[in-house]
Parts: sequence; structure tokens; C-alpha cells
Amino acid sequence: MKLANKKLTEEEFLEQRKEVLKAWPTGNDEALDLDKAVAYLRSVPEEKNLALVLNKAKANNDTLIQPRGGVPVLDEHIKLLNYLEASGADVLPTTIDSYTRQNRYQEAQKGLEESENKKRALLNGFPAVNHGVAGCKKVFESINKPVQARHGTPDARLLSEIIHASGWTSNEGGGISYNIPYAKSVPLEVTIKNWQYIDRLVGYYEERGIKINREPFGPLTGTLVPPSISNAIMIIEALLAAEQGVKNITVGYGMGGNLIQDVAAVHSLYEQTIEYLDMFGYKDMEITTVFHQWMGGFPSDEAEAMALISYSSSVAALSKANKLITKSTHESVGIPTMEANGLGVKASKFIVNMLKDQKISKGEDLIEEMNQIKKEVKSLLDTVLKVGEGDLAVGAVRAFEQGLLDIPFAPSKFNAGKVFPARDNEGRIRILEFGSLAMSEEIKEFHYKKIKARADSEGREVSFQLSVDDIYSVSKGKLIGRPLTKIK
Amino acid sequence: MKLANKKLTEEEFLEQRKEVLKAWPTGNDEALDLDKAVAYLRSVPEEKNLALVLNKAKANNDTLIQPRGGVPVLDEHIKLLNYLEASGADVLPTTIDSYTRQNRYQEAQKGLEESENKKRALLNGFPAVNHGVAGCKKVFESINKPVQARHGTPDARLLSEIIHASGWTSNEGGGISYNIPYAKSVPLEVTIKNWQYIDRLVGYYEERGIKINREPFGPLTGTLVPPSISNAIMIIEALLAAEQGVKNITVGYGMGGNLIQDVAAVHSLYEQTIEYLDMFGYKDMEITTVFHQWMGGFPSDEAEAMALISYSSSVAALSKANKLITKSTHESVGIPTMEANGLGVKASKFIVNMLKDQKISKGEDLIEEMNQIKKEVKSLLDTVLKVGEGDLAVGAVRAFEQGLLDIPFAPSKFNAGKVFPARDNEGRIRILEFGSLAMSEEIKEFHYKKIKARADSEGREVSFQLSVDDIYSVSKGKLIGRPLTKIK
Amino acid sequence: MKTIVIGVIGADVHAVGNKIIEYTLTKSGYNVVNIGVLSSQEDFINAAIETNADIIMVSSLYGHGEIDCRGMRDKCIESGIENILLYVGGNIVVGKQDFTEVKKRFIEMGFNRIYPPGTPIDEALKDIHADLGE
Amino acid sequence: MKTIVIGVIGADVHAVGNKIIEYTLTKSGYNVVNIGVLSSQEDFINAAIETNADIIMVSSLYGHGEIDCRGMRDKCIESGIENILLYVGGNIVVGKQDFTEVKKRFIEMGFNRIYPPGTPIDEALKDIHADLGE
Ligand code: B12
Ligand code: B12
Repeated sequence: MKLANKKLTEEEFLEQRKEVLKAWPTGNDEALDLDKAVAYLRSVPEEKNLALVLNKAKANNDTLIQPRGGVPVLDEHIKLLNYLEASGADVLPTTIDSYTRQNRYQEAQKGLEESENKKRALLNGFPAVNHGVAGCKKVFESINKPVQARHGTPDARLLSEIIHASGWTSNEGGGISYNIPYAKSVPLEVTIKNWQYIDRLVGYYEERGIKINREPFGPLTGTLVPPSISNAIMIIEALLAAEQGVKNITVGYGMGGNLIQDVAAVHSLYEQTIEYLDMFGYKDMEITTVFHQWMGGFPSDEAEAMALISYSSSVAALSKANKLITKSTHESVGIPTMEANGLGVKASKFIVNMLKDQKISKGEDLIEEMNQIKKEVKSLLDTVLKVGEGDLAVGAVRAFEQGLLDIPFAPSKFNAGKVFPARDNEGRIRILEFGSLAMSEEIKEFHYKKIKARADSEGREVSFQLSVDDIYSVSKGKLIGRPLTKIK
Repeated sequence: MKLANKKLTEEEFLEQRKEVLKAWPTGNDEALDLDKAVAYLRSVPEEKNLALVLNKAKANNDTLIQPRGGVPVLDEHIKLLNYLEASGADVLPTTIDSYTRQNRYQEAQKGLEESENKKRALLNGFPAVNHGVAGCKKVFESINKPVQARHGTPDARLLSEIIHASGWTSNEGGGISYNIPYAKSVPLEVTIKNWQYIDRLVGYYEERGIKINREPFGPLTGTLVPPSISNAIMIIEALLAAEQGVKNITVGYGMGGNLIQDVAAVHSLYEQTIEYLDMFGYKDMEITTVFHQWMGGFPSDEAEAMALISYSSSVAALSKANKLITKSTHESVGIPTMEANGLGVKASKFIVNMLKDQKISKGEDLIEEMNQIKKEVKSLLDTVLKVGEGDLAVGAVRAFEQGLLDIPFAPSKFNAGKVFPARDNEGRIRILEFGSLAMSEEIKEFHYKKIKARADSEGREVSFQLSVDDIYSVSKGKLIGRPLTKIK
Repeated sequence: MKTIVIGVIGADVHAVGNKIIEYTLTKSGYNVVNIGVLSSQEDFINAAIETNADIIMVSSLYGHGEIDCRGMRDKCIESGIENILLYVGGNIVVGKQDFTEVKKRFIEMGFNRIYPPGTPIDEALKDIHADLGE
Repeated sequence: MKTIVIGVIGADVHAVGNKIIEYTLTKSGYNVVNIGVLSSQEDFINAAIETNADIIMVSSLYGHGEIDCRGMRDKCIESGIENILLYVGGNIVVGKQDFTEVKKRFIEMGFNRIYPPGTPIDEALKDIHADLGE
């Protein structure tokens, strides 16, 4: 079938579904019968449905707290989620292991079994496909909060079938955001189609009155991503999802580090997402935002890590994001213990509570930054639509082919990889090298000036060295990667 | 001698000095000979002189990090300071024990000896007077950063003599700020005179070209103190110090909890201090600011405490305070171990580094809050000068007598204790009960409206219960002490 | 109405908790005699004798509690109020110490109830009820 | 000019460190052959044979390093490059584990140098010099 941003018919969907369920034996489970799944999802109580919980949080001006977390062995995973719930998590995660993400279920099985035998996790997440609906339902029934699958899977069709049929009311990812940062050689066309299927599944449930939340992955490579690039991709994925019938979408953003730029990014992400959904005629959409605590390299010192977690939470709360994804003090080393993970939750919750009733007013600086981001996003989206001859899906593929869309530091060979970011003198993320990124001369001028001013104040040339220094800087305790002896 | 805001003549000063040095045997030390002390202070290197270090920080836009800390036994104290230095402290503290603060040197001696014998601290600080110049010099010579005495001593004359002669280039306190929150029955007139002496000592050194920093204690009772009250007192103490010849002053502020109000408070504190010093004709003043991390009851959970420390640091950095006094995760329990103290330093330093190049623009909200604070400060200071018939020292005493100045929750019987604060709907500290506080009807109206709006939104009456709830709230993880079931 | 003497012992000036304790106990129907901060053992005992109090509730926040409270039971005995209930709470020792250890030390000193840091006064209300047989 | 093969093993897509390693080693004067992320043991070995490399430098960030690296030395032997230096670094196991333990496991697997989390590539430069007798 040719790629197009067009809702799959029910027939097309059901036809494809047959193949999808064959990918691994657990696809055979009769609980995957759609009527049975619908019935099960209907029984999910309100407070365990993430779509509804998010709507409520938005109405109450709350920032929900959600850690990451997933371990291979079923009982251990349940223990982890209960611990995180007790630590104050409002939304529970299930992070999927990396073999499952690459559909290597065989290796996942091996890792799972070895983890069970050695009583030590050999997988970096929960192999949900291997556990199947039975295992996933057990997880869902052992907790009192909504649970979401978090992964990074280019082809998450079977995974999505299994988790939703198990009462998990949210799925993270998207055709771009779970490809370019998470794969090397999977064509974008393929992942967009995969995620159209996944969104169509949610649309199928939605048509039957069941709300399921979808969350495009905002942080992308987590490494100095300029807000306009991630926001543009969020909006594309929101539009693609809406077309397949998804109604409840949480657009995401990974902290950049400069307070004003981060707040501006979340505000404009929300506003432009609504604007574009409206423009394309999608009605009754429920849009919320999610903020990711610092996604780049973490400091290894645990006090510093805790400080970074707390600072991230302050920024999230001031941005009024509806949900906050937390990190732990073990971040720089490895998958956290459940205790370390719980401390991250507690600290984050403390901060959002402290800031719940506070806001920063939309001063000139904030408004200018928002306008800048919006202008850049519009430039990118206009171009995508243009090269797609009006079709967003086609446009996305072509824009990446031509480097008009380009994500810094991404592993995918379908990404041009010509864009390099660097911070300006206030630590805001700007673009040093545009490659073919679809931005006007005026925008380029703006970025160049900002970066030049920084380089000047450090007495050095504008070069890739700035990007390299900025990649390390936060883990070394500075926002901006300035040379040690700052020349005035 | 009658109280007046007038510089002590050198004769008056030297005359009084004879008595001061007699209060405890260590006052006999020949190193307290002023010529010898001057010579010793001259040898203090630049990077160990807090006055100069602060000037430099201000020029570089840095926020220096200073923990609290002091243990009774000399070697243990030196170990502590070295540890704090290694953790990243830019300025080192020496917190003085509570017996010394009350001039109960006999009990301090007992506590010191028992601490030495039992190898367990029985005093809550370093008894500097008992250790004398010899001990204090040993401390100073064992470290590489400036050291400051921090205490809460109504009569710190001997203490101040000893520490300065030992190369400690800064002293915290003031005639009001080290009385009303720290004493029950010492007349204000007495403490103002004591601190005139202490300031005169600094003036004496200043006349000989030696810079010594003085730091009025901003947080007062640390408990919901409205910014205008503490700022007014800071300005009074700065003026009183300047009159005695002090040139290098750091005015202080204890975090209230609302970001905008806190930033507004620090900005207006700095601006008004300069303004008043100018107005009274004090020239060549070097003014810096210090921000105290949350001074009220701390949460007992260590992750939450760390979050609060980090949040406090973010606010400090955004306020552009030149120095930040840190807390530890043990705050709610007891004097921290040196390790816990060091973690607070590290986390705080991480945050100020992250925010070093960032600022929040002076939006409308911030400007309004600054104007409000300045207006209130002016109202208080105008009144003090009026009742003092032009004399600030006399005015301060009379203003407290009449409750025109009044510090919430203070133990002193020379404080009216009629003012009760409460938070508004954004968590800003407002005044619920004014007592006789010297503020106009317009100001009272403003505060009442703010608090009323909060009480209304919680469906309850404006009453003292709001204050009580707000005293507990931060330690329970909320900024505002709202009732559990919030009625809309 | 039962009478409780409250105050903060020694060179301690922490006034906030003291004000809250007065507020809470009064609201709970006790006759509260508050001698305030910076109070000596004698101040507590004299107030208790004068008002025929049922409990002396010592607050110590600043860390010198251990030194400040020594011999207090003996002084009560000397003063003829040997059976008065002695409570102590706040942050009664220096630093984060093992509380069972701390408790032992204060029990040996003759205190009836000893509270760890962060125990709000509300939590002590049931002990008061129990001890006063209410 | 000495040749170093670099890449990220297994199903691991962490690309940032890999790009930095390429940048740093190139700047330091090595011929860097970067096979990128999601590389198999065979990909590393083939690249090493083709380019007659001196070192294979395996990155593993995502935690499956232990599974992914097993048998790699044997494969090198089978392929006739039994003496090639094998380095591994990144976050090579799941979670915060005792690193001496971890190191032992990788030494048994035939790796020559094993780096704990957070070792930036710059710190490995001196080892490279030493091992290559530069
Ligand atoms: C950014 C990031 C991501 C980005 C990666 C984007 C991309 N495609 O590159 C995204 C968000 C996509 C991501 C995804 C995942 N990540 Co990730 N990620 C990170 C993070 C935060 C920073 C990595 C980074 O870029 N650092 C900056 C670079 C410059 O440093 P570096 O990678 O460490 O590399 C340097 C050194 O390690 C060293 N080095 C590396 N290799 C070698 C080899 C030798 C021989 C030597 C000497 C040195 C050396 O030199 C490099 C340059 O200085 C780290 C945690 C951290 N470090 O703070 C987690 C981390 C690596 N991720 C982790 C995990 C588990 C995942 C996921 C499975 C998702 C999850 N469960 O959360 C997926 C995996 C997907 C996959 N299949 O691989 C874990 C690994 C856990 C473990 N080992 O126990 C970490 C440690 C986080 C954690 N504590 O849980 N991640
Ligand atoms: C505010 C504060 C101050 C203010 C006090 C203003 C004033 N005059 O009241 C200022 C800044 C002036 C101050 C000064 C000092 N402080 Co102070 N202060 C605090 C702080 C942050 C909060 C105290 C407070 O008001 N809490 C709110 C009230 C409502 O709670 P509370 O006081 O705990 O009281 C409640 C309970 O404890 C309980 N309770 C109290 N007594 C009793 C008795 C009984 C029988 C029962 C059942 C319950 C009970 O009920 C109360 C109401 O719920 C605490 C640490 C903390 N808790 O976070 C440190 C703390 C008490 N201070 C401390 C110290 C050491 C000092 C100083 C010596 C300075 C220094 N070294 O830093 C000076 C002491 C001066 C002196 N001579 O006393 C230490 C004590 C250390 C220790 N025990 O090991 C603490 C614990 C901080 C720390 N971790 O170092 N402090």
C-alpha cells in the first residue's frame, strides 16, 4: 500500500492485523480477540485510564509524576511498580527491553529466562510481548494507577496490541520519534505505516467509546535538540495519529536546560499542536503535554543528579506541563534500583507541589522565545507539506530524505545528520550547522548571531567544538560548555 | 551613653573595649592588641578576604556557596571546614554554639570539655570565645577560603574581637536581627549599642585599609516573614553599620517560597539598600546580597529535603544573589554530619552553575511585586525615622516598642508579636494581622484582599488557622497550607 | 481542666513550635501555662508548683537538650512534685542520632515521654489523654 | 597511522558517545573506522579484518553488553585476528553493579580493557598509547 496520511479502513486494519499477531506465539492469545479486548478495556476504572487521568490533571492544573522503569521478570516488575506507586507516582511506566524494541523476541526470551535463573536482570526492560496478555494483565491488575508502555520500537504493532488488550491505556511513540533516534536502517516509510496501524488500533477502540492515550516521544535523541525541531515532529505525529482516529494525545518535550526557552517550548508546543489540529479539521481532540527531565548525559555524583532532577522539576512545573517524566540519581550509571527510582519520584513530586500554584508571567523575553519557536516550527511544517504535495506522511519521508527535517545526533541513516546545535550565551539551544534544514535566512541569521556572541565572549571560533563541549557540560555541572579559562 | 545613630569616637570605642575584653580570660590574649590584629589581618590573602571575594563575585555575576556548620572540638571543626571546602564551598562558616551566643562561656566550656571527652558533640556549634584567638587562627590557617562567624548573639562584642583578630573577615548579625529572633529579654537599646561597637571595630579596621564584611541576618525567625519587614530591618542595620564606618555589607533574605516574590524581594532589597545609603550620604559602600535557602521547618524525607535545597538554589540563582547559604538533608532532624552538609553544598553549587547565565526578565508581575515591597519598606522606614525624630537607632527602638515594627513569631518580649502572616493563592507571604505595623490602609487592603481570595478558594474563614497551616505546609511538601479537601 | 506547663529549655530560642503547642493544647481544652523560650529547669518547676500542673512539657530544639535536662527529675523531687509527668520533645540532641539510644538516656534522666524529631504536638495528644486518664 | 574500529554493539542505538569517540580519536591522529550503532560482533570483526585494525573498541550503553559481548574473543580467534586488542566501555551491564565483579566477567570473556560508566574517551587515550607502544 502506498504511504498516505489517510485513515486505514477497518478492513485494511483487520487484514494487516492477522499478520501482526503471527509475529510471536503470544499473538495467538484469545484475549486478543477485539471484542474481548474491548470488553476488558471497558472494565478499566476511571482512575486507571491515563486518558481520563490526564484530562483531569489538566483541568486541575496538576503536573502528574511518572518515572521510567521496567525489569524483565514479571513478579519483580510488579514489585517495582508497586514501589513506585507508593513513592508517589501518579502514572506507572513499563519500559520495554531493547531486544523487544528490535522485535528480537527470541533474544528477549533468552534474556528473560537467564534473568529468572540468575536472579539478576540481564535485560534492560520488561519484555511485554514475551509475557503476553496474561503477564501484562497481571501487571495491570496488581496496581492502582494507569500504566503506559514506553519503548522506542520502530515496529511496535504486536506490542501495542498486547498492552492495550491488557488494560494499558497509553502507548508512547510515533513513526518518526521511535525511528530516527532508535534505529539505524529502518525506512521512515515503514515506521510511519507501522505507527498508523498502532494509531488505527487506538482509533478502533475510540470508535467503541474507549479512550486511549497516545504520546509521541518528544526528546528524540535527548541531546541538544532545538525545540522547534522536536515540536515540529510532535505536531506531525499528533496530526498523523488524529487522522487514524486518536483523540487523546500528549505531546512531549525534553528539557533543554534554559528555563525561559523550556517554558516557551512547552507553551508553544501546546498552542501550535491545537492550532494545527484545528487547521486540519480534527475535532474533539484532548491535548496535554509531557515534560521530560534532562535527557542528556547525567552527572555521576548523586547529589548533583538529585539537584538536576529537582531543577528539571521546577522547570516542568513552571511550564505547566501536565505530566513529568522523572529520572533517578543512578541515571549516569545504569538502570536504577527501585529505591533510587523512588527517590527521584519523591523529589520531583515535592517540587511540583511547591510550584503548583505558581507561574512566571509571560514577559517579553518569554513571548519572543515563543514567537521564535513558532516561526521555526511553521517554517518546517510548511516545507513538509510542500514537499509532500499536501500529504503529511509523504512530506515527512521526503523532508527527511532531503535533510529538510534533520534530528541532531540521531543514529538513523534516513536522517541527514547535518544539523549541529550549540548553546548561546544564556544556555539556550541554537543551531550552529543547519545542513539543509528548512529554515529561512532570517532564522539562520538569528541563530548565527546568538552563537557567535557566545563564541566571542569565550574568545574562540564558532565550530563543532562548541557542540562537543555542550554535550558534556551538564554532566560536568555547567549548562554551557565554556572553556575553562574564559577569555573576556 | 544615650543611644544615637552616631559613630563612636575612637576614644569611646577604645574605652568600651577594655571592658569587653575582660568578659572571659581569652580576651587577655596579646594578639588582641589592635596593632597586632591589624598586622595579622593585613597578611590575609585576597582570596581569603570575604569582602574582596564578594566584590569579585558580584563583578562576575557569581553566586557563592556557603554552608552552615560548626562543631565544638577544634580539630573536628577544622576537619569539617576542609571537608566543606572540598565539597565546593566558596565561603566557609563557623556557626557558634548557643551558650556562647548567650555569653554563657562557663557552660560552653563544660560542653566543650565533655564533647572532647565523650567524642560526641554536646554543643551545637563552635565556642569561639573559649577557643580564643589561638584556636580561631588555627582554624583560619587550616583552610583556603574566607571564613565567617555565624551565630545569633545579642552581645557578640568579645566574640567579634576574637574572630576578626584571627583573620576571619566577616561577621553575621546586627542589633535587631540578632536580638528579636534570638533573645527573650535583652532590650533592643542594648543590642543596638553592642552592634554599634562591633561595627565600629570593623570601621576601625577599615580606617586602616582593611576590608571586613558585615552581614545583617535577613531571615529573622525564618518563619513566614513578609519580605518588606525583613528588608526594612536589613536597611536599618546597613545604615547603622555604615555610620560606624563599615563599607562592605551583605544584606540578607530568607526564602519565602514563591519564586516571583523571592526574586522581587532580593532585587528590591539591593536597590533600596543602595538608595537609602545614598540618601544618607554614605559613600563608597560595597553592597552585596545573600539568599538563605528555606529557613522554616524542613521535610524529614531526605529526597524531599534535597529537592527543597535545589529549589531554593534555583530561586537564589534567579534572584542573582551574590551568596547562597545552604541547608542539608538532615535539617529537620539535627546538626548535619559533614557528609550530609557536603551534599547540600554540591547540589546547591550544581544548580547555581546551571543557572549562572540565566535570568528571568522583569515582567509586569515581578515589577509589581517589587513596587509593593518597596512601598511597604518605605512606609516602615518613614515611620521609624519619624518616631526616632530623625535618629534611626532611637527610631528602631521606639518603633518596636510601639509595634510599628514587628517580627512574626519572634521570642523577644521587646517585640509586639501581633503580626501574623499567611500565604495568598500563589503562595506569596502576605500579612493577615497587622497589629500596629506601620502600614497604610491601602497596603492593608491589598494584603487582606489577597488572603481573602485564598481563604475563599479554600472555602474557609480568614483566621489564624491559615498561619498555622502555612507554618507546617512546606515540611509536608506543599507551599500553601490548604485544607486537605479543597472546596471549590 | 488539666494544666500543662510548656516552655523551651536552656539557651534555646526556638519560639515557633512553642507558639503552636500553646495554640494546639489550648484548642484541645487544656489550661496551658506557657513560660516561653530560654527557660530554666527552675522556671518550669516553679510554674508547675504555682499552677498545680499535671504535666511539664519541655521543648528543646537546638541540640543542648541533653545537658539542659539533666537533674530535672531530682529538682522536681526536691520541690515536692516528684510525681509530675515530664515530657520532652523537639530536636533534643545534637545531630541525627539513633533514637532508641537517645530515648534510653532521657528515660534514665527520669522523663516519662520522649519524642523524636518532627513529632508534631498533635501526635502527643493521645499520650496526654492516656497519662491523665481522660 | 594506527587503525581503530569503533561501534556500538547489539541492539543498542546510543549514537552520541559513538560520534564523540570518532571525533576525539580522529583528532588524536588515529584512523577511525566507525561501524556505528546496532552492530554485531561480526560487523566489528569484519571491519577489523578489512582495515587491518589494531584495536576494536566496543561501546555498549544500553545494558545488554554482557550478553552481546559473549564469545567475541572466540570469534576473533576463528577469524584469525586472535591478537587484536578488545576494549569495551560505556554502561556495559544493567544497573549499578560492583565494577570489580563486572570487570572480572569481561576479562574472562577475553577483553583487554574494560571501562566503568562515565569514563570519557579522553581518559582511554593513554591506554591506547601504551597498548600500541606509542
Ligand atoms: C541520551 C540517552 C538516550 C537517548 C539516545 C539517543 C541516541 N540515539 O543516541 C535515547 C533517549 C534515545 C535513549 C534510549 C534508551 N536508553 Co539511554 N541514555 C541516554 C543517556 C541519558 C545519555 C547518553 C549520552 O548520550 N551521553 C553522552 C555521551 C557523550 O556519553 P556516553 O554515551 O556515556 O559515551 C561516552 C563514554 O561512555 C565513553 N565510552 C563509550 N563507549 C566507550 C568505549 C570505550 C572502549 C571507552 C574507553 C569509552 C567509551 O566515551 C563516550 C564519549 O565520551 C544515558 C545516561 C547518562 N549517561 O546520563 C542513558 C542510558 C545509556 N540509556 C539507558 C537505557 C536503558 C536506554 C533505553 C533502553 C530506554 C530506557 N530503558 O530508558 C533506550 C535504549 C534504546 C536502545 N535500543 O539502545 C541506560 C542504560 C542502562 C544500563 N546500562 O544499565 C542509561 C545508562 C540510562 C539509565 N541509567 O537507565 N537513551
Ligand atoms: C526556624 C528555625 C530557627 C529560627 C528560630 C526562630 C525562632 N526564634 O523561633 C532561627 C533562624 C532563629 C534559628 C536559630 C538557631 N537554630 Co534553628 N531551626 C529552625 C528550623 C528550621 C525550624 C524550627 C521551626 O520553627 N519548626 C516549625 C515548628 C512548628 O516545629 P518544631 O519547632 O519542630 O516544633 C514542633 C515539634 O518539634 C513538636 N515539639 C516541640 N517540642 C515538643 C515537646 C513535646 C513534649 C512534644 C510532644 C512535641 C514537641 O511540636 C511542635 C509543634 O508541632 C529547625 C529545623 C527544622 N525543623 O526544619 C532548626 C533547628 C531546630 N535549629 C537548629 C540550630 C542548631 C539553631 C542554631 C543554634 C543555629 C545553627 N547552628 O544553625 C540557632 C539556635 C539559637 C538558639 N539559641 O536557640 C538545629 C538544632 C540541631 C540539633 N538539635 O541537632 C535545627 C534542628 C536545624 C539543624 N538541623 O541544624 N533556628
